[in-house]
Amino acid sequence: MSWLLPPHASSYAADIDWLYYLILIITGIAFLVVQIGLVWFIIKYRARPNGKALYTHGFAKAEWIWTSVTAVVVVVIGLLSAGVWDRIKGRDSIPPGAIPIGIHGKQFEWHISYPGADGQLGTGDDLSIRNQLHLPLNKPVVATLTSEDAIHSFFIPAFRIKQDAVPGMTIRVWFQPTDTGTFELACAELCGLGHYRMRAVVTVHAEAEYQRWLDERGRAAAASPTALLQR
Amino acid sequence: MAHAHALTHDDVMRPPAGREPGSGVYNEKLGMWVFLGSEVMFFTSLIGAYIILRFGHPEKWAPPGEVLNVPVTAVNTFLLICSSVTMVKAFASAQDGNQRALRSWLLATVLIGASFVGVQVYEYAELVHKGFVPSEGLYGSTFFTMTGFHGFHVTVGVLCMMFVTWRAFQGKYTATDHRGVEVIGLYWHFVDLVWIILFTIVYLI
Amino acid sequence: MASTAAVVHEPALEHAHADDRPFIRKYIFSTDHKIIGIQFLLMSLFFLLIGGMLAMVIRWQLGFPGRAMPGGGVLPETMAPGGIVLPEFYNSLVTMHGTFMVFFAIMPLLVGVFGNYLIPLKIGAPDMAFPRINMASFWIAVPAGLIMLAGFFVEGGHAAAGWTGYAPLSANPELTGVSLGQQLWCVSLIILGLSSIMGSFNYITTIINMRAPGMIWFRLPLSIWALFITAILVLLAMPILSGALIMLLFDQTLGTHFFLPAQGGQPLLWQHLFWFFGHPEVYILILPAMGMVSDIIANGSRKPIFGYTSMVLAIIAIGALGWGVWGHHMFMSGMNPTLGTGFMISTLLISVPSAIKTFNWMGTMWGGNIRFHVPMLHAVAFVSMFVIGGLSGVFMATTPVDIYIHDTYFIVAHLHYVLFGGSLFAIFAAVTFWYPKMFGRLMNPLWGKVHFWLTFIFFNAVFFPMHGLGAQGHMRRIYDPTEYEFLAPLQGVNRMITISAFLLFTAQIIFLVNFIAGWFKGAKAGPNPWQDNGLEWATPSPPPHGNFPVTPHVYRGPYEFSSPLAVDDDYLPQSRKLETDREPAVLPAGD
Amino acid sequence: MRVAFGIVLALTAFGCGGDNGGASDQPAAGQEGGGAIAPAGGGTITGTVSFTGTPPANPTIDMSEEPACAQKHAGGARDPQVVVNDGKLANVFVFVKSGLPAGQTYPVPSSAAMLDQDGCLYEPRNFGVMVGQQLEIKNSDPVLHNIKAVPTKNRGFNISQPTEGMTTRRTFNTEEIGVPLECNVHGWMKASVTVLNHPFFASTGNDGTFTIRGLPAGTYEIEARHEKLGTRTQSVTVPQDGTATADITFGAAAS
Repeated sequence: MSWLLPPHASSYAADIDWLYYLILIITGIAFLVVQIGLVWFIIKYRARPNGKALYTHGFAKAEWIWTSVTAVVVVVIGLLSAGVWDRIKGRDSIPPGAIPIGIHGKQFEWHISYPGADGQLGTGDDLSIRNQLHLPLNKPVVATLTSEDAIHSFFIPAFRIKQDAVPGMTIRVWFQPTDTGTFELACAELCGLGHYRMRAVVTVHAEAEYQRWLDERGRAAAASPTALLQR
Repeated sequence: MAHAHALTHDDVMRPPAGREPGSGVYNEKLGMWVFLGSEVMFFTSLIGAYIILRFGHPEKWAPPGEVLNVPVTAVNTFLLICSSVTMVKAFASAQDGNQRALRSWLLATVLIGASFVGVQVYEYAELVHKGFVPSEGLYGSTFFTMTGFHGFHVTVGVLCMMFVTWRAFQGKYTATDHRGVEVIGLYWHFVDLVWIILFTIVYLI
Repeated sequence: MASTAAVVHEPALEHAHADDRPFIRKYIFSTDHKIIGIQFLLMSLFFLLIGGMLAMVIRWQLGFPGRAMPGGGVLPETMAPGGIVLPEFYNSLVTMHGTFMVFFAIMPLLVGVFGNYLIPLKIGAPDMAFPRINMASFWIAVPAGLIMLAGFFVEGGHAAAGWTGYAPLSANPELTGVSLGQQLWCVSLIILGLSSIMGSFNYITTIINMRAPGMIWFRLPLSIWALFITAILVLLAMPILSGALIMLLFDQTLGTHFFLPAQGGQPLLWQHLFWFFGHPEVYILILPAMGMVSDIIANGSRKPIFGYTSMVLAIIAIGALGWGVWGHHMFMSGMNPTLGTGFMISTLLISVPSAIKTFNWMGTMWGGNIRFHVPMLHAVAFVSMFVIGGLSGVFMATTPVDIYIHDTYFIVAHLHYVLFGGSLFAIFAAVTFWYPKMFGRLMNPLWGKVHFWLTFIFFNAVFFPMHGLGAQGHMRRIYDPTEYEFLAPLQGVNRMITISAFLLFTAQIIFLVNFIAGWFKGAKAGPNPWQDNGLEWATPSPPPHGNFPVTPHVYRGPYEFSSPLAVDDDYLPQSRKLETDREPAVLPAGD
Repeated sequence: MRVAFGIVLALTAFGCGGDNGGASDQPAAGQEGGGAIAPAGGGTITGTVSFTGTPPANPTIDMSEEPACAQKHAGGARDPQVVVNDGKLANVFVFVKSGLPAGQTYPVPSSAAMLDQDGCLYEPRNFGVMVGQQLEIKNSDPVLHNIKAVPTKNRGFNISQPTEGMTTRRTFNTEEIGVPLECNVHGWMKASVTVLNHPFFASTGNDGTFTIRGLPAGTYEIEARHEKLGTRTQSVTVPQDGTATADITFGAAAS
């Protein structure tokens, strides 16, 4: 068990991990200061026969110091975070030309739509697949999150991305895979009795391979419709 | 006398207590003010939800007067305001120690409050008859919830007021101690105020 | 109001101690704040036990997913056929564990028990401002608890949408298969809200209006300050929840559309309302703990509290800032990301008063003459554990990091460090500290220490590794983590946590036995076993009906330990008059 | 509407008085009454459901994320929505819609109707139970299934079976035609159960035949329901203790 984060595989994951470790170091220091202080005081100031406690109501200077140090530290953390947050989730953060992917959460499946030849979603030639998210390497992807019933949460731990899919809302979120291989997509918001089974596999291909896969699946779907599409 | 009501066992058990100067008002009045703070938050949650929902989907609301009967409700609003006036009169009579006036004004307040509830029940029956029910979209949902809980508050107020009136008829309120009248009055004015807000945002806008 | 002569109370002198009320008025439908406090104590310890038992079932399933639970065969088929916990029952378990612990255990333990028991005693009042309303607030809470329990036995099972009841899962029975259970959940919490509101305006009025002569605001013990601010938070936050619950209940029963998106309702509206209540609620669950721990640390260290004024200001600041941070629960909800940044900053700022309090507790111990009685052990553990909970809060307050750890076991670890490591350790401290005042006897100190150390060790064994689980991305509320490849390697940790949790639960039996045994067999306590300064220690244990034979006058603050003015002792009670003390100005009795 | 085609009144003179023997020569593939015990004696309706034209291709199911189920379908899984063998249509639910004597009640069978979940498909897909009769739902897959019933007149349920071999029983309290059953973990899994307060119903098996037994003499309207192809009704007159034949035909175009 470790406090270290697992390997990451998306463009901005390193920024999140950097902030995480920064906070881990800062809070780690505070943790040690307090815990060591407590243990030290417990040993040093334990009751002794005829012991007498120091009669004081406090020192304003000490209080000012720890108040202002804490305030400065948290404000710095806040300022550092605000920029990263804005780059990941800000309203204008989605890179131009990102590949659109539709993610529709439904108890207890992810219906993932890929654009057809025109590169647009919702134009009738979309390809919809259950629980399989395929992505090209090093290309920004913008996922359009929707939900059929309850709130679901789109979570790919390796990409450090999470976003709720709320019924009645359309929420867009972007990410850019930086490693090929397979990863897992989980639902992170309690959505009913099958919540724990709401898992999909994420496969990141090299770009040419991704295109090949997409064409192949598109042909197969045209030849024989899948049961899932008739929802 | 200080405590006009009979000394209960609990009062007897209290030692003679001096005390630190507090708010400067007696417990019941302070308690009612504090409780009204809670009530403000309750109506805030309902009204806040209404505002958010309405801004989200303004098209789900019919224009004022199309579904709801504004004239009847306007008369009802006037009734409720009148009851606040009679309440003020009742309190003033209590301060003067005018028992007859106190009883009459209290009785008037009870009757006007009850008729407000009556008109609201009539209004609901009419609306339901027209097919406007709580499940009728966001409009029905918010309308019945907000006005319903206000009506519930008025009903509780009328019941408490009947109790106060009954005590007034027993001569329990004096010129020096008429806390019950003042405390129920605070509640009553609050409920009246909430209605003016509700009438404006639910019926007129 | 115009007032009233002191004469009224004259008959009281003769009767001051003649408590001839019948049993039922004395112990069942009592208006005495002390009895009501003890009633709340018994009720909430019962629900604490229930909540703990639910947690054990949760842990069994997580440690040994899909395996029949030993003894689980007694559960009906709709919950655990053959002892195998069903996913829908698991969801009910996590929902009800949270609900019972937050609303029926921790909150009544802190606010119901110690608010009732301590406020009049510590401010020198004979009782609450409204004793009958106080009684009603307990007897309203009881049916709320029974209704909540009843949900387990209705068709469709109990509420299963999480203790936060996120709509539309909670609003549309079709999505969970739970209809009546979810409705009972709403009704119970609405009733409980009424009980809490009745309690809180009582506390507020009492603290403002009924302090003994000389008990000026800045002589109030920090526990009372904390309970005062908490009461204000309860008063203003609970009605928001009631309003939201009413709308949720109507969505289920009357077919309204507040939170159902099909007709334009907004699922996020529920979250906003819930957390607008919920974040003040978080402080409701920790402020009284902080206050009581302050009292106990000063007592144990035999020193005045370090920085009394800044402690008070920190409590007020936490109470005030607590209204502006609710959005930090919703960073991933689809709320406008710009709002997210605002909520992040306000959330980070709230760590400042928390840090002030922590350093002040350490400052209090610094240079002390520390006595390690059982309450002090728990209080120091509170500081140590609360710090971990507070520091882990910085991670999720930071929006980018929260993207990753939101809704993972990191959150579970954090909230348990605050609510168990924080609130519950404080409750153990407070119960052992005021137990002699409540029952006139002491709990066994040896078994108290055994319980403390076992709890401390196993608590950390259970919850510290959860940070690591969260760091690996382990989602919360997951019925079977082994379904995920990236979580399967963590199963060993999950199992270790489960075994530790069973041991943690077992250790609580010691507390329970000690609690009950102390009632009959504990050593006689005497009025002031801890040599404390508070007014409650200046009256017999347990105090008589009416609390004080003679209304105490207050001459100083509550933390004058080791004062040079105290010649013989190392403490100086608030009500002991020294020759140099002036009499406080006394307002006549009555109104 | 013309009911002319295919109504054959086969009058059995006598000899079938002790009609119980008939149960054994029922086609093995056809299901009768979902375990309902028809009253002894009485008349019988039997028939074959045919399909004319070219049956539509059944959609494929992508079970690649559910390997435990996928391996039960060699050559790829398909959703057997329209199953036709030699022109005979399976998974048709046939029941007596009207014509029964009013006020008559029928004993509820003590045996349960079965619903299996095997290879992430329901079996049977279209069946009936009596009001109050137990419906036993079984999970034959080592994966989670949930069974959600969304009736309009009965009380719905939504239960789960996380482990293989788990069984759960449920009942329905009032008559309802075509209560949809679905699994939300596997969005393609759909079935339909019809709740009746009499035992006169049957589902066709792979040979397209059905048999409804124990009917008193009289003229009945029977309805045949198929999940994709809609419904057909026809009138049948059953002689005293005799057998009537009712053959039903669905076409390629759904009604």
